[in-house]
Amino acid sequence: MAELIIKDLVAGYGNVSVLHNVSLEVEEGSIVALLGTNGNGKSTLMRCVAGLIKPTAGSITFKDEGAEIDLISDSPKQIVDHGIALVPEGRRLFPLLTVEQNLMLGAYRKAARERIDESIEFCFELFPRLAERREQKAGSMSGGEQQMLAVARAMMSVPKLLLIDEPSVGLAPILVAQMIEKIGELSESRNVTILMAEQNFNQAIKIADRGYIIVHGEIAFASKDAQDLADNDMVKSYYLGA
Amino acid sequence: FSPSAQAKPIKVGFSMALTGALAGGGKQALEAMKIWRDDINSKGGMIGRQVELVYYDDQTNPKNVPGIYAKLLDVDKVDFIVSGYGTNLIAPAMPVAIDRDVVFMGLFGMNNNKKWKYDKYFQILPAGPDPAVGFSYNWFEALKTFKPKTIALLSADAEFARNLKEGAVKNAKAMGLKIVYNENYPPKTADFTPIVRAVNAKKPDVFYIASYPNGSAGLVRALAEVGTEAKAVGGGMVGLQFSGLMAGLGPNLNGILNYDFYVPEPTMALYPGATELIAKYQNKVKTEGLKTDALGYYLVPWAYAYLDVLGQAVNAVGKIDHEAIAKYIHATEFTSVVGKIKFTELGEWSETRTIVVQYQNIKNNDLQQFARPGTRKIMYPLDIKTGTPQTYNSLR
Amino acid sequence: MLQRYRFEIGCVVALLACFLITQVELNRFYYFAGFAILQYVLISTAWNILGGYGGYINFGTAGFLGLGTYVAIAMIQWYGAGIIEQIIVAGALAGLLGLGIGYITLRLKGVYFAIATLAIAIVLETFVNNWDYVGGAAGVSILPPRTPELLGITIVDRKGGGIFYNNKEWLFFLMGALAIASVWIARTIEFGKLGRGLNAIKDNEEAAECMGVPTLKLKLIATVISGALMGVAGAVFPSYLTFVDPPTAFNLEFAVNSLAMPMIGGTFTWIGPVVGSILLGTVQQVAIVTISSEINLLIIGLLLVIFVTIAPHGIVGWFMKKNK
Amino acid sequence: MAEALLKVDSVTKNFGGFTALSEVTTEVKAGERFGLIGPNGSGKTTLINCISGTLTNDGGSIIFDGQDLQGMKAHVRTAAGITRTFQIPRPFHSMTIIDNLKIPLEFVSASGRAQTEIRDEAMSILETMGMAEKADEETSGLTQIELRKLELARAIAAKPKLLISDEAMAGLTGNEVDEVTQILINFNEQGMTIIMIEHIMRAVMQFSQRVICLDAGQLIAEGTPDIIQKDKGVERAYLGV
Amino acid sequence: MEFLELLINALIAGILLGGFFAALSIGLSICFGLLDAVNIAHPTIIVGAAFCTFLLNDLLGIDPIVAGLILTPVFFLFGMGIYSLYYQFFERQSAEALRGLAFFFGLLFIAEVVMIMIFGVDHRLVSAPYIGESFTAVVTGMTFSVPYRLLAAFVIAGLMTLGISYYLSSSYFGRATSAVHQDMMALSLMGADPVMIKRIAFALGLATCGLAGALMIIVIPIEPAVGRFFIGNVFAIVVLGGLGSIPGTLVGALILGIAESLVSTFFGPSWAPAVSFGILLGVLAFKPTGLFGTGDTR
Ligand SMILES: Nc1ncnc2c1ncn2[C@@H]1O[C@H](COP(=O)(O)OP(=O)(O)OP(=O)(O)O)[C@@H](O)[C@H]1O
Ligand SMILES: Nc1ncnc2c1ncn2[C@@H]1O[C@H](COP(=O)(O)OP(=O)(O)OP(=O)(O)O)[C@@H](O)[C@H]1O
Ligand SMILES: [Mg+2]
Ligand SMILES: [Mg+2]
Repeated sequence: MAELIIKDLVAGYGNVSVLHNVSLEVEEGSIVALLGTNGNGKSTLMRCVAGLIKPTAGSITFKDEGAEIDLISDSPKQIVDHGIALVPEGRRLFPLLTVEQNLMLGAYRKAARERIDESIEFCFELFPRLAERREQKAGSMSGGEQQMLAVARAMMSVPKLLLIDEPSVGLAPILVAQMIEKIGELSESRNVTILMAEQNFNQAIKIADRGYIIVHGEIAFASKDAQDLADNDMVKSYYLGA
Repeated sequence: FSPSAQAKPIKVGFSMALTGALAGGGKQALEAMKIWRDDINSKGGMIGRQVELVYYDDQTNPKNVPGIYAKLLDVDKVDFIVSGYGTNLIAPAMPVAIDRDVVFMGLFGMNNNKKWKYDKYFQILPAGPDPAVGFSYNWFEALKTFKPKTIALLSADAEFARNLKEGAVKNAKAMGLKIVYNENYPPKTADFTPIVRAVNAKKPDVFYIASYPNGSAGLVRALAEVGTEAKAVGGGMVGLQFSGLMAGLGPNLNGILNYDFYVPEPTMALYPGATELIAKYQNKVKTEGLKTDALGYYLVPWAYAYLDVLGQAVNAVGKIDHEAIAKYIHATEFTSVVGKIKFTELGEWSETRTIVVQYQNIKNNDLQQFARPGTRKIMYPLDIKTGTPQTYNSLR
Repeated sequence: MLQRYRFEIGCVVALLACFLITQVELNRFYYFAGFAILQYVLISTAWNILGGYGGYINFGTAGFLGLGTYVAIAMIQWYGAGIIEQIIVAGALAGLLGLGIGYITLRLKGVYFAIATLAIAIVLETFVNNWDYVGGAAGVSILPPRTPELLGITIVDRKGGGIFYNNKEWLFFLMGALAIASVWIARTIEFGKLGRGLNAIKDNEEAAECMGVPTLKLKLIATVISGALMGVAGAVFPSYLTFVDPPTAFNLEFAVNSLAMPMIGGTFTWIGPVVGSILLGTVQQVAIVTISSEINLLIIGLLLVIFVTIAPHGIVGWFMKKNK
Repeated sequence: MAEALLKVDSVTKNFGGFTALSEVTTEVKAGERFGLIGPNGSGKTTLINCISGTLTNDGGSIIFDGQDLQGMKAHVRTAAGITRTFQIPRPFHSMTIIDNLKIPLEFVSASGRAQTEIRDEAMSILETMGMAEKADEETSGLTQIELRKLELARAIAAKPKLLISDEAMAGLTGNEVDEVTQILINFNEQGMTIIMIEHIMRAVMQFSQRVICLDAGQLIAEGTPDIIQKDKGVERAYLGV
Repeated sequence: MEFLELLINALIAGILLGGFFAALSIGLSICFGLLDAVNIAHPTIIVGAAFCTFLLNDLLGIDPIVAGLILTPVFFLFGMGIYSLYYQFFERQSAEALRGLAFFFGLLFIAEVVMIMIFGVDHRLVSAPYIGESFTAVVTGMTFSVPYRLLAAFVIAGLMTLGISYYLSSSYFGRATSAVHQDMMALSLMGADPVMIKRIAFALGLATCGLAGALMIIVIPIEPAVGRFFIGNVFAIVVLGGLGSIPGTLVGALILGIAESLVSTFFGPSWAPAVSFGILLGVLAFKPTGLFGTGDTR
């Protein structure tokens, strides 16, 4: 059971600051959607949590089974070891490794290694296409297949907190629905806490408990619940083509 | 003339292989040359002036040589130039020397002057007027005791070795030998057993090898491992004279019949002063902790000699007059640590004096056994022989 | 107007300078050192056309150079050809080799291409080793003509009357002219369609092809030009050295320097290889006659390491970044 | 009715033992806005790879503008009028944005023209994309949507008769999708035939005059957006319920 | 009969020689094939290990192969150090692997000079009871001889290849190693420290130099520059086998070894390099990523 608390986060690239005083919370076992048009800092926020970018100010706290862990000073490896996994933007698979090898690498962290067989089975169940293609090189898979593999690979580390950056990009409509559903299932069956950046609002809203809208690196709106989010004017104008 | 001009030292300039493939020889030669400098200076120098050596590392790369000699002559203003070590490092210096019309002493060059026909070039390699042929002439003389009919020839794919082999082919033909195998191996060859087997398949009576250190060691071992029925094996194997290889190969050397220039056999007394020179060199290596060949038989006397000839000639002429010095060298028979030297028109030796040795009685890998008589017995020339050739197999 | 032709004027000035240097009797050492450096300007400029602009790393520089050298030798052996003929034919044949290599290796990328070019150099060296007409492994010595002529004009005559007093001055001038010509060619390519096309290939070959860049054709042209220039650099060698054997003509040093010099200078523009080869070449030439021991090699080694670490985009890149 | 600009006839493509395309036959008419949909891995990208020449088809033929494309290299096809964008953007990263556009201009559409003209041309394309102020920037600082736009702009610079856009809108928000769709429609109005591959139904259906749907390498439906949306097979394989 | 005897002997010699080549190339296959470090100094580092073997043998009388084993951990640590430098000064700033070539050329020169200063330029050999001896078998009138020193090279190279390729294909570390050059960022998201992975893998590559050096001085006489002889061969072998494939490297080495031996036996050794590198070109012409290449064309 895990919880993520971000306070007054400031981060950027080089001299360019992208996030300004972002505060956000993901409660135990919930699915929180992160919305916002392109280039507003959703991915940057996720990278901060995963330790890929060092924030210049603010705090990131991960609560797990009573322990409170400050993530700011941790390396990506340590963060993964705490049980946090990121499905990065652009998938970032290992193109020359097979599907199976990619999955195995997902289970690199010590705690995940013991459960590797179980995890693989779970992933293949989640995405049967991956089972069919277990020997294919990840790089030669179609765009959507790669997206499935990226999510599956993150699941292999048996995360307590899963950060997903745009899970439905490039997926066929039928799969978008399925993918979102699976993420919902994941949260339930494996008790994973999820922070998800997603452009497909209609789908995201189906599983999200809550949501934030980020505009120009600031939290423009934090919703209490899903309905609250759907009623927001910004959401209407960005996503619903109002 | 003023006394201060008198005191100005005479500079002798050269390029030498201090790094790269021939550095082993080059460093050994350099030490010998320094001994000569100290010797002559202690005897009052050249025409009363002290001698100074000016030298640069040519990295065993001919490309660097013209620039070095230009620098020596024009910037350092040396009075004499002598060559670096080996044919292909002498060659690029030739045009510079000719251009400046100065005496040019060479060290271990082969036919460098054949095309230029320059009258001020002289070189030290005791292989006679036609060095390629002269180099192996004695080897063929020595193995006449075996009454061979067929021969196999192998050489490294490199300048010196190929020339040696070409000379050997001529000698073999002159002796009426039938050539059953004639190939070259690339210098980078790591394993020689296939070559030795291929040679054995031709069943030659004798096996002439012109090789470089890597190949020499590889072939000696491959011969020990695969064996051969050839009665005489060797001839032009460079490197077997070096301390490191001799000690490393040890008993595997037994039976090899090879060329040499100087060995510690009692009959070598005809080279006056060589024993002392070598003792001096060995002592120098020890006391100064030099990382050069510990024994120094191969190059030390010769590197000493090519400067010695120059020194004697300059002193005899009495002034720095290249024309006169060259004339003097042409006309004179010199005596140095390598015995008597007389030069031909083209500056080669007028007679061949390579010696043929056979490795015998080597028991272990101790280096010092090679500093004593008995491990490299002289088979030829006959006037200094200390043993008679035996078949390769009889010594295994 | 002057602004526009600044580079061309620079070339002419450089050429004149080369000529004037041969007319004042300098220490001869400078001609030899200068020759070696100019030869490297030519070689690394040639290398950079394919390696810097197109991103295809040629590891077989020695192969092209060696070919040029041995074509020249064969022509001398055959009918005593003059040096200009040697240069033209060697350049043409090395260009042809480039075309052949281009075809053989057209599917290869990155290090596979680099190693394939290395392999070709080794194969060529093996052939030369076994080709006795040009001396084979035993090497061959060349007697340069006493008074070479060009179109009936005596070029070199030590007694006066010729344009140059001595062969080395003539060779220095010739190498200078060739180096300047190669830089001019490289710059023309860089600012032309060919250069931009090669750049696109370097960035993403498949995308370039889809944007209408005839990738194969451009690669072949670049390989041919680059190879031909290297062949030209090799052709002058026999006259310079008067004795050539395969290890000299196919020396590893060429592969190292032709790659290190542009990298030190900067591979993305014509001036990079020029700066790199003048710098490293000068250091090498000076080191030979000053330090002159194994420390020599140590300094070159340290220089390489230091330069690639301090200026990962070469000296030119480093300056451009500073000026920004 | 307009002439068929592109005829795809029984095109087949295998990867090892796997058949990515099996006997796909279709036609695209000149000036048409053509949609290509299908589930992930159904062979859409593979098909346009075969059309644009980055892959060679194992069977069947592709005829463009009356010309058989068999054996024709990709760059020749570009010159003949087919240009595509890449699903994952592949900018020329060492060049500025405007230089990226100059490549197709110089090699295809404005070949032989003066540099200043080429630059003007490139600028005007960037303007229509709303990227003019970034012309001299490096590509490394671009956001996803900008990269997508650059990908499109570069393709358009080749002045193709047929433009194939492979998921140019993936990951964009609703407004951005509309923006890109509008850009494509504008170019179509200038006479460019366009094949759009997209998973965003709203865009495909709004944009296309005719749509085909692939499934497992086979053509399963063809028709107007309305017909396609109602097609049972398409619904089962692609749209879901 | 005689022909058959020659042929079989040539094949045996080729396989053994291939083993020797493999020992020289395995480490490079890791550093270059998997990590993209164009370590052109690899053969020279092996020469360094060979000199150390010489010292241990000469001063303490330690058997060369035992010396090689002793040197393995030493070279592992050395590899850690070198990689730290490479990373600190080079890799961290620039992604272009081929630029690293200049770095490694520098390293090659520096290593050579250090060896010249410590050991001098003379050739060195070691002695051991099995050097210069061979195992001889007479089968149906044909004599086959197997030199022990080459047999040692073959056996050790085989064990090294098996060990390393098993380790890399079955361990988590191994999988991470084969992924690290593809996407370092993604690897850190898997909870592996890519720099650490690279450092250890690089060190593993250099650790092989310990034994390879021992084998080298058993097989050939060494001097500081002798590493240059093998640059062409080792890179050809790694590329022939396919980047990233350790078993491919062994196969590549065996092919070149057998080719060299057959050519030496039947056509004259002079042509061996042309044939070996001709084979490489031929293979690349048909399979641009080498025999067992993973399909990328870095
Ligand atoms: N590596 C980088 N270097 C410099 N700037 C960057 C980098 N990555 C992102 N940016 C900038 O940071 C800002 C926020 O980017 P980020 O990727 O976090 O946005 P996002 O909300 O995830 O957008 P999208 O929906 O496109 O993924 C953008 O303006 C972008 O240009
Ligand atoms: N080089 C290859 N080797 C093996 N299989 C391949 C290769 N390229 C593509 N495939 C397979 O062919 C099928 C079709 O791929 P393609 O990329 O055409 O799909 P797509 O329709 O574009 O899907 P998406 O909508 O996800 O992009 C996929 O299953 C893919 O894994
Ligand atoms: Mg993002
Ligand atoms: Mg696709």
